[in-house]
Amino acid sequence: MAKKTRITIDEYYCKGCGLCIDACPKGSLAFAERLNEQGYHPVECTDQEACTGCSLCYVACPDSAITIEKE
Amino acid sequence: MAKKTRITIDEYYCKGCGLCIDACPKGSLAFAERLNEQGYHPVECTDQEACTGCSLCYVACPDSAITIEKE
Amino acid sequence: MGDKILMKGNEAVAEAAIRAGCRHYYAYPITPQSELIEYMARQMPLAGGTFLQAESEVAAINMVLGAAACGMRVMTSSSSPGISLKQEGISYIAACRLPAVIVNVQRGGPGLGNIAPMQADYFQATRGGGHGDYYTPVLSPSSVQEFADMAPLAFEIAEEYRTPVVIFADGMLGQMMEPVVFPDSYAPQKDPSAWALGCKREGEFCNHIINSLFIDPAVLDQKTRELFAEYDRIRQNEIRYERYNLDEQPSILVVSTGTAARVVKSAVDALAEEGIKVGLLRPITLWPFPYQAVAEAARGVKKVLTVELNMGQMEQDVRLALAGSCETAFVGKAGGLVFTPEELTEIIRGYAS
Amino acid sequence: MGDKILMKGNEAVAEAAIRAGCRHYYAYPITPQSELIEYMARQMPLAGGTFLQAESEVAAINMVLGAAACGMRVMTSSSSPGISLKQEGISYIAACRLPAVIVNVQRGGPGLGNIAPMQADYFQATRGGGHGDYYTPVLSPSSVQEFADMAPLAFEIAEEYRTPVVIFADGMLGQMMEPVVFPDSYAPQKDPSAWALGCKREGEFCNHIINSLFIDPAVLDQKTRELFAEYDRIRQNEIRYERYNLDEQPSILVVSTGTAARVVKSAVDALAEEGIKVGLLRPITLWPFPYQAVAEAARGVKKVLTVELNMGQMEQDVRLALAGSCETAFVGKAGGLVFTPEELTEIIRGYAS
Amino acid sequence: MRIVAKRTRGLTSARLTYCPGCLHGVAHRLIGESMEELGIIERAIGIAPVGCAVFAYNFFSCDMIQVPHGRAPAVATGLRRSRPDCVVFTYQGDGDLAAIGMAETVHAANRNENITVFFINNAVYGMTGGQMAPTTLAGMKATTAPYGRDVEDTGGPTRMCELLATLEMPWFITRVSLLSPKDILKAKKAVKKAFKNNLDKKGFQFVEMISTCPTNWGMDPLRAREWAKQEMLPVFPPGVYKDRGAEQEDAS
Amino acid sequence: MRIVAKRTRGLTSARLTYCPGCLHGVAHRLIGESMEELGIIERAIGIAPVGCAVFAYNFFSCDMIQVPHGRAPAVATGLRRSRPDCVVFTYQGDGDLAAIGMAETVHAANRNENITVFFINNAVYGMTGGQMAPTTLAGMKATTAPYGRDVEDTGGPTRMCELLATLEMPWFITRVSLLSPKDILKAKKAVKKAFKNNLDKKGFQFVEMISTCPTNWGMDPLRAREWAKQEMLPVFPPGVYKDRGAEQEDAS
Amino acid sequence: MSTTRILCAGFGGQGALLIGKLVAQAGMMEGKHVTWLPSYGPEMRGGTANVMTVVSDRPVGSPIFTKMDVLVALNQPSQDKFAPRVKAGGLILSNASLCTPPSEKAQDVKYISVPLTEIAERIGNVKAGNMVAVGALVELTGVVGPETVKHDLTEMLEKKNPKLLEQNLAAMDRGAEFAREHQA
Amino acid sequence: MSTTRILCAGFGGQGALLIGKLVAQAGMMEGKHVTWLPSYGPEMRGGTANVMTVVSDRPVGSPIFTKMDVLVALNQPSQDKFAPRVKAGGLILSNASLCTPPSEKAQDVKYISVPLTEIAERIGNVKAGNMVAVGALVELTGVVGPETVKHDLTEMLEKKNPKLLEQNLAAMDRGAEFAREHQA
Ligand SMILES: Cc1ncc(C[n+]2csc(CCOP(=O)(O)OP(=O)(O)O)c2C)c(N)n1
Ligand SMILES: Cc1ncc(C[n+]2csc(CCOP(=O)(O)OP(=O)(O)O)c2C)c(N)n1
Ligand code: SF4
Ligand code: SF4
Ligand code: SF4
Ligand code: SF4
Ligand code: SF4
Ligand code: SF4
Ligand SMILES: [Mg+2]
Ligand SMILES: [Mg+2]
Repeated sequence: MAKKTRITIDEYYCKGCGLCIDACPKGSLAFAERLNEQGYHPVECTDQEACTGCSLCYVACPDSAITIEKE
Repeated sequence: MAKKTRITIDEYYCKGCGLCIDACPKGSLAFAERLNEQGYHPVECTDQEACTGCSLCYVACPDSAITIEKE
Repeated sequence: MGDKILMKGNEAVAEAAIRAGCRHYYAYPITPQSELIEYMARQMPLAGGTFLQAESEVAAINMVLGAAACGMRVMTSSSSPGISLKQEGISYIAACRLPAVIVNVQRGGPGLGNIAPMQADYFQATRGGGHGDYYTPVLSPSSVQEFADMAPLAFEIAEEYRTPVVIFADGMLGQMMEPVVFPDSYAPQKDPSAWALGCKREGEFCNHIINSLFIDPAVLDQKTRELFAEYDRIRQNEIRYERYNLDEQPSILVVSTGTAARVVKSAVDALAEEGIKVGLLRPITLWPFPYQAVAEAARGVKKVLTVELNMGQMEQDVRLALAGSCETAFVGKAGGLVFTPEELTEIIRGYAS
Repeated sequence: MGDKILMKGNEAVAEAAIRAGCRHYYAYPITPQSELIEYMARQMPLAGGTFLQAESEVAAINMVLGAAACGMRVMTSSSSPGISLKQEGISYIAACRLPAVIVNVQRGGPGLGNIAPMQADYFQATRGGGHGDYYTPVLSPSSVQEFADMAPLAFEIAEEYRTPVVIFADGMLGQMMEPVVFPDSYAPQKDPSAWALGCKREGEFCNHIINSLFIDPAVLDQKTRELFAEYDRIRQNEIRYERYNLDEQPSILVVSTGTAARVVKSAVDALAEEGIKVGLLRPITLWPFPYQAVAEAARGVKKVLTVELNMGQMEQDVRLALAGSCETAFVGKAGGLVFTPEELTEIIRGYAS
Repeated sequence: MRIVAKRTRGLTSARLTYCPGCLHGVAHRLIGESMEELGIIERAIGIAPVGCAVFAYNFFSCDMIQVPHGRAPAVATGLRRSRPDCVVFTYQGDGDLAAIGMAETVHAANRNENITVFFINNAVYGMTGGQMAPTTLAGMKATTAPYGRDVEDTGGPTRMCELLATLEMPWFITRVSLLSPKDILKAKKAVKKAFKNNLDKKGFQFVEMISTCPTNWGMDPLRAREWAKQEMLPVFPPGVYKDRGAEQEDAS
Repeated sequence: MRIVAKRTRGLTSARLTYCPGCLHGVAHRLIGESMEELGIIERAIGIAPVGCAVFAYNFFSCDMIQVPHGRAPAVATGLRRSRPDCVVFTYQGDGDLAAIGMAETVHAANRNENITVFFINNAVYGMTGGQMAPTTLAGMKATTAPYGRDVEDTGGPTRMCELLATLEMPWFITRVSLLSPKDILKAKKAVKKAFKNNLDKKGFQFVEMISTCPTNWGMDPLRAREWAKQEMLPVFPPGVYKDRGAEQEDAS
Repeated sequence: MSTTRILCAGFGGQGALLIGKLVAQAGMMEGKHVTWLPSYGPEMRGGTANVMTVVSDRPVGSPIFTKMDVLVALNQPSQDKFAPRVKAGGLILSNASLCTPPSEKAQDVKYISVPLTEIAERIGNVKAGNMVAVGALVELTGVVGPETVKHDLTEMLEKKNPKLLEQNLAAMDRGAEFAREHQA
Repeated sequence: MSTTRILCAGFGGQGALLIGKLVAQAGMMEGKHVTWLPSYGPEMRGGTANVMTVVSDRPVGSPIFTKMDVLVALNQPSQDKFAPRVKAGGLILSNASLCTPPSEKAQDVKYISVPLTEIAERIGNVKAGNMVAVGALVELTGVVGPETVKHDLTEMLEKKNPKLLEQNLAAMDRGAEFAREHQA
């Protein structure tokens, strides 16, 4: 059974640059439809299950918007 | 018979630094006893005969005080 | 006269300079002046002139020194902190008696401040912010058209008196668009060959020397007095100002320049509609300052208000002009705040009643 | 009190600064200030302080900014062209509300000028030669003793009001020797730990930030008004001047400062012997200027003469002080020429008769 | 659940003012993380330049000072000589460090001042709207090089690591890339090493970071990264240009 | 009798203001001679720095301008772009060029400005009375380094040729010595070549000349020269550091 | 004395500045006095851009104003920030695609919500939303004639990009139509 | 009111500045007001150096003066330049080794020519010529007491260089003797 991980993207910080989406080897991330208060489409995790907690999204994110937790 | 040369030191420019004396392979140059109007002992040619016109004194002189003529 | 063109002040003054024959421009980017350097970057090469982005404001003003020494029509521009860095160079250019034009698109200060429009470099501009005894003519535009027109004017004054000239603009004048018309022709450059570098002819006895070092105080004193004789000539010929609503005796005289004066005009108009007579004297040359014009305009008024976008600088010149002959007050905003016409109307109304 | 020591002004002010606790000094050589930097080079290491010859005046003033931001007693010195280069930095230090001491051993200007004593940086010093709304207190010594005494005074003022302070000397004061006595003790430094950098403690919530950028004009306006409130306090507490021969009603009032004022004193004495009563008001703080003291001293006199070693700068402050209440005249020399007592005696006699 | 990655305490909670995808943010994070990991947040003093990073005083949680354009190394000199117990760093753009600040940079390096310089090279003046920088590539367009940079007229891209490495004194000079997660992980090591060297009072540390400016390059963040990989890295090759620590080890 | 050597027409008849035995005078003569020989006195514009050579505007017989301390390369940029038909040269001391003028020097070199820079390295601030220069040697005393230059604190002697040679664009960078008649004859060739290259519009020419300052070193002129040979030449080795002309020849 | 003060605001990239410029340009062509003043500087980074435009019968004093006759709000933050500053009798033209109508409406202020993005999409150029706004603005205020704006647009784009010109002109027309039909 | 203005001038290296300094120092020790102001700067390069010293009963106004009571001229150019500026009743003390007496002597000015170099050579230190001048100067003017100068010299040199001290004191004495014997 896969280790459980949780990834959270803080919409307050996210600017929808997409660098995390590019970084994710699992394709777990995608833009949300809505705009956040800054006028950007924030990123959401569309597949928490697939996420391995590898942290590459965190590494890529210029706005330190991502938190990754593991069990 | 040696070729004739004439070396002139313009006392107006000479600051008695002695670099020409050092440069002269023939030992033809020496300080004068007197002071010039700037307060320096100007250099004189003490041995025009020995001078070969090699121009090393001219090359060494920082104050462009030396003229060398040849026949 | 050409067509009206809607242009930013920063671009209009650059275009006007090129049309007036400026072919050398050196500057360093800074907000809110950057459209000026960018316009020059695009257009100067097309005009066959030299555009160079210098490595700093210090380098830029010294490149100007070089081009001016060759008798070129040369300009630089910057904004407040960058102008501070140019002070040593400006002092040299003034001392060397060279014509050059320096545009200051002022921002908020002191320090890094901000990029909002301000008039807080008044003292620096009018009292020779660099070291030593010198002044520079200072032209203060109040619209994009006037900003543009001051480029040729600045070159003419610079060349006539062999002095650097400062155009004293601000972020608002630089950034805003207004209609501009460019004249069809410009005064030709004064021939600099009697003193400029690079003009020595084969066999000519005398080389040209540009220098500001005069080790003997008596000589430097003499040179300074010659410089100040030119300043007297400038005072005689070049003082410029606008009188607005001054034909009938006003109860209040406002003295204000540049961007601030625009807002004052709106207030003056509004008060006129209320039947309150307020006149405006707008200095266009800040140095030489129109002392006499201010004193004359102040005759019979209740109070003279100086309105500035700073904490009070030109108001000293106003007091010097009046020499106690009239009560004065200062109305200012700092930090890059600009008065609204409504605010100013209310303030002036307060003094009028 | 220690013994009398015969010292150059440049060295005396350096020694006094060290005694007063200055432990950081950054500067760049320039005549006629170099003995100051050289003295610091020798003595500062012995006092356990930091001496560093910066790569330029621009670098030096920014090193001062760094040390001041850490709450150190820090000084720099230069002469006119070098002071021009420091203007951006001084504007920042003022805007950041940091204490620092800047010594200007003035020389002849504008441009490279010469190295003779002059007072032509008066406008620059008193009108915040850099960009934006700010002033710096300016202390003007007239003897080597006073020059030395101004080092501790400058630090005290700098720290009390968190502002850069300028000591406005000149080549003569820097180069001449006079007897100096140093006091036995000096006022301790004001604790800077509430704002200085490097004072953050483990777990402390707030970091210290030194900054002059206030992008919102309303905030910069507010900051500027806070700064000017301090200036009001300085005006209230720190105005200094000397009254000489003013107890009996003089017929002529001379206003003069620094080196020029020394010569004036000789002339005043000489004229007193002839029975001509001339008084001297010597501003010691040039900013804030003793407007009121000048106005009071001018009561009942025939004429107010301003004597300066320049083409007329402080004379504007004198006219501002008098606001037309008295006739004025300006007597100056440019280029680094210094009046002889005889000359000046004759000139003043001319006005008295 | 245990947190394995989250916003570092070395940064404040303020939202960064950089454009979306601008790698200034990555550089910030690396610095913040390194300060946190080395436990120096309380004894670090950072310098915000003039440039897009001008607001950095709001972003790093250590003590901060904002200084005149280009003069950060001079201010850092004053800071570190005042507080030798603190770790002083500057954060500078290419305009700031290599144009107006060239003299201050070279001389602080030559004095081996005990400071860390983070140099964000994005080949452009970001803040002021895309003017040419000393590091702008040959032929690259900028608002003040509208016809592309002509190196015959305005010079070639300034390579600061190469230039500074000719000096004898500076301790550690390196160039890293921020253009991929892998590069970023490497960059992190350099940042941390630079701080560590300052803690050990080794002297001048210079970490150039190849970054992007999506806004002024007119590219989206991903394309900007790709472009930089292709165009900038060959001109500005990552690597260690000087490491007196390693030299000493080699010698021993 | 025919004259084989006499004061060059490239110099005016004014007495030089340098101290006895100061090699500034030799540098002047080489420049004056080269201008005369190349026939460019009428089209040369020289720049006098701030330094002992500040009065150089009285000494060279071409057009001259005296400029702010350290800014000669910037002024030269303005001059040469205004008068591309002229040959523009600067004459600068080590304080002028390598301390306050570092940024202007590096950037003019990087732009390959078509100017010749004569750099007189005497390891000291001569004019102002013997303060430390960027080129002051390790341990050497100066009025602002009274206990000898501590390179750990104030940095090592700046080697400008080495530093500038890292740049791609500058054309010709060389260091020569003025310390013996033989060296002077070599130096002359470099001076002339540099001028020649400018005539050919090749770009930036940099001729560093190792000189002396008998006065501030406290030595007589001969001892100063010997000292410089022993102490300065090893730190500042003469040689050609960059010669794009030769590179091109090599390549062809 | 007829003076119209117009503030256009939106996210960077939505083209707020161009709306103001087209109005100012047209005003100038019609012989009016005009000023156009953008917000500028680092606030731009990721934030909102706005521009103040004044069109008047007489010389314009201050180009800066705090209260305006017309607000064109291309996004919610702009509407939130500036709506309270619209004068009585004034107009708010908002981007229906990104703004919800204010909960408290000012008494004397007209509010019209135009689906800029949708209309632009229908025309085939999603970026022409600002041109839709220009059409509506000109229609509702009459501050300048639509033909003048179109003339200017034609001069600007005719040669460079005829396709874009066509789209822009259509966008203006659709905006005007919408405004006519939905006048508050 | 007693004020003495002394100008000492010579080639750089002849020690003119030190003459002034010793007088000023002694004046200070005797409770007088003193100033000492050297010429400085690039004129020094190879040129002449001079120093203006004032010793007075009351605070000194200007330390600069154009006319002087005493001129110490260590070389010909200095004598040529400054001799015309010596006041009536004043004194010129010149270096016989390097100066020829002026052809036109001012009426009321004492002129004494001291063979400084020769005397110094005889003492065994050719560089002590300036000390010979100090001795003569103090003897002829009484501006300060010779003992005060000697006291200062002793403090300065006693530890650092006793041999030099001895020579300097001897030089002063010989200078004073010569002056006494050759008073004009
Ligand atoms: C003295 C001075 N000159 C110019 C400026 C304007 N200015 C602000 S930032 C900047 C350049 C920024 O470019 P860079 O250093 O590369 O930083 P980036 O924004 O690209 O990160 C300039 C020229 C200024 N504030 N002060
Ligand atoms: C802005 C400025 N700073 C400082 C000075 C003072 N200054 C004059 S010459 C000089 C240094 C000269 O040294 P260098 O360049 O090595 O020339 P050298 O005299 O040795 O030939 C300095 C610092 C000045 N005139 N202007
Ligand atoms: S932690 Fe790794 S797998 Fe999970 S979302 Fe981030 S990049 Fe994708
Ligand atoms: S990298 Fe960060 S800012 Fe960019 S889209 Fe992902 S979470 Fe948002
Ligand atoms: S020319 Fe040669 S031989 Fe003659 S004096 Fe000069 S150095 Fe001596
Ligand atoms: S080298 Fe020249 S200046 Fe020196 S002593 Fe000889 S002639 Fe005189
Ligand atoms: S302008 Fe460029 S460097 Fe600046 S924040 Fe935006 S993307 Fe980053
Ligand atoms: S001080 Fe030194 S460099 Fe200057 S002229 Fe004298 S010897 Fe030459
Ligand atoms: Mg950049
Ligand atoms: Mg030197």
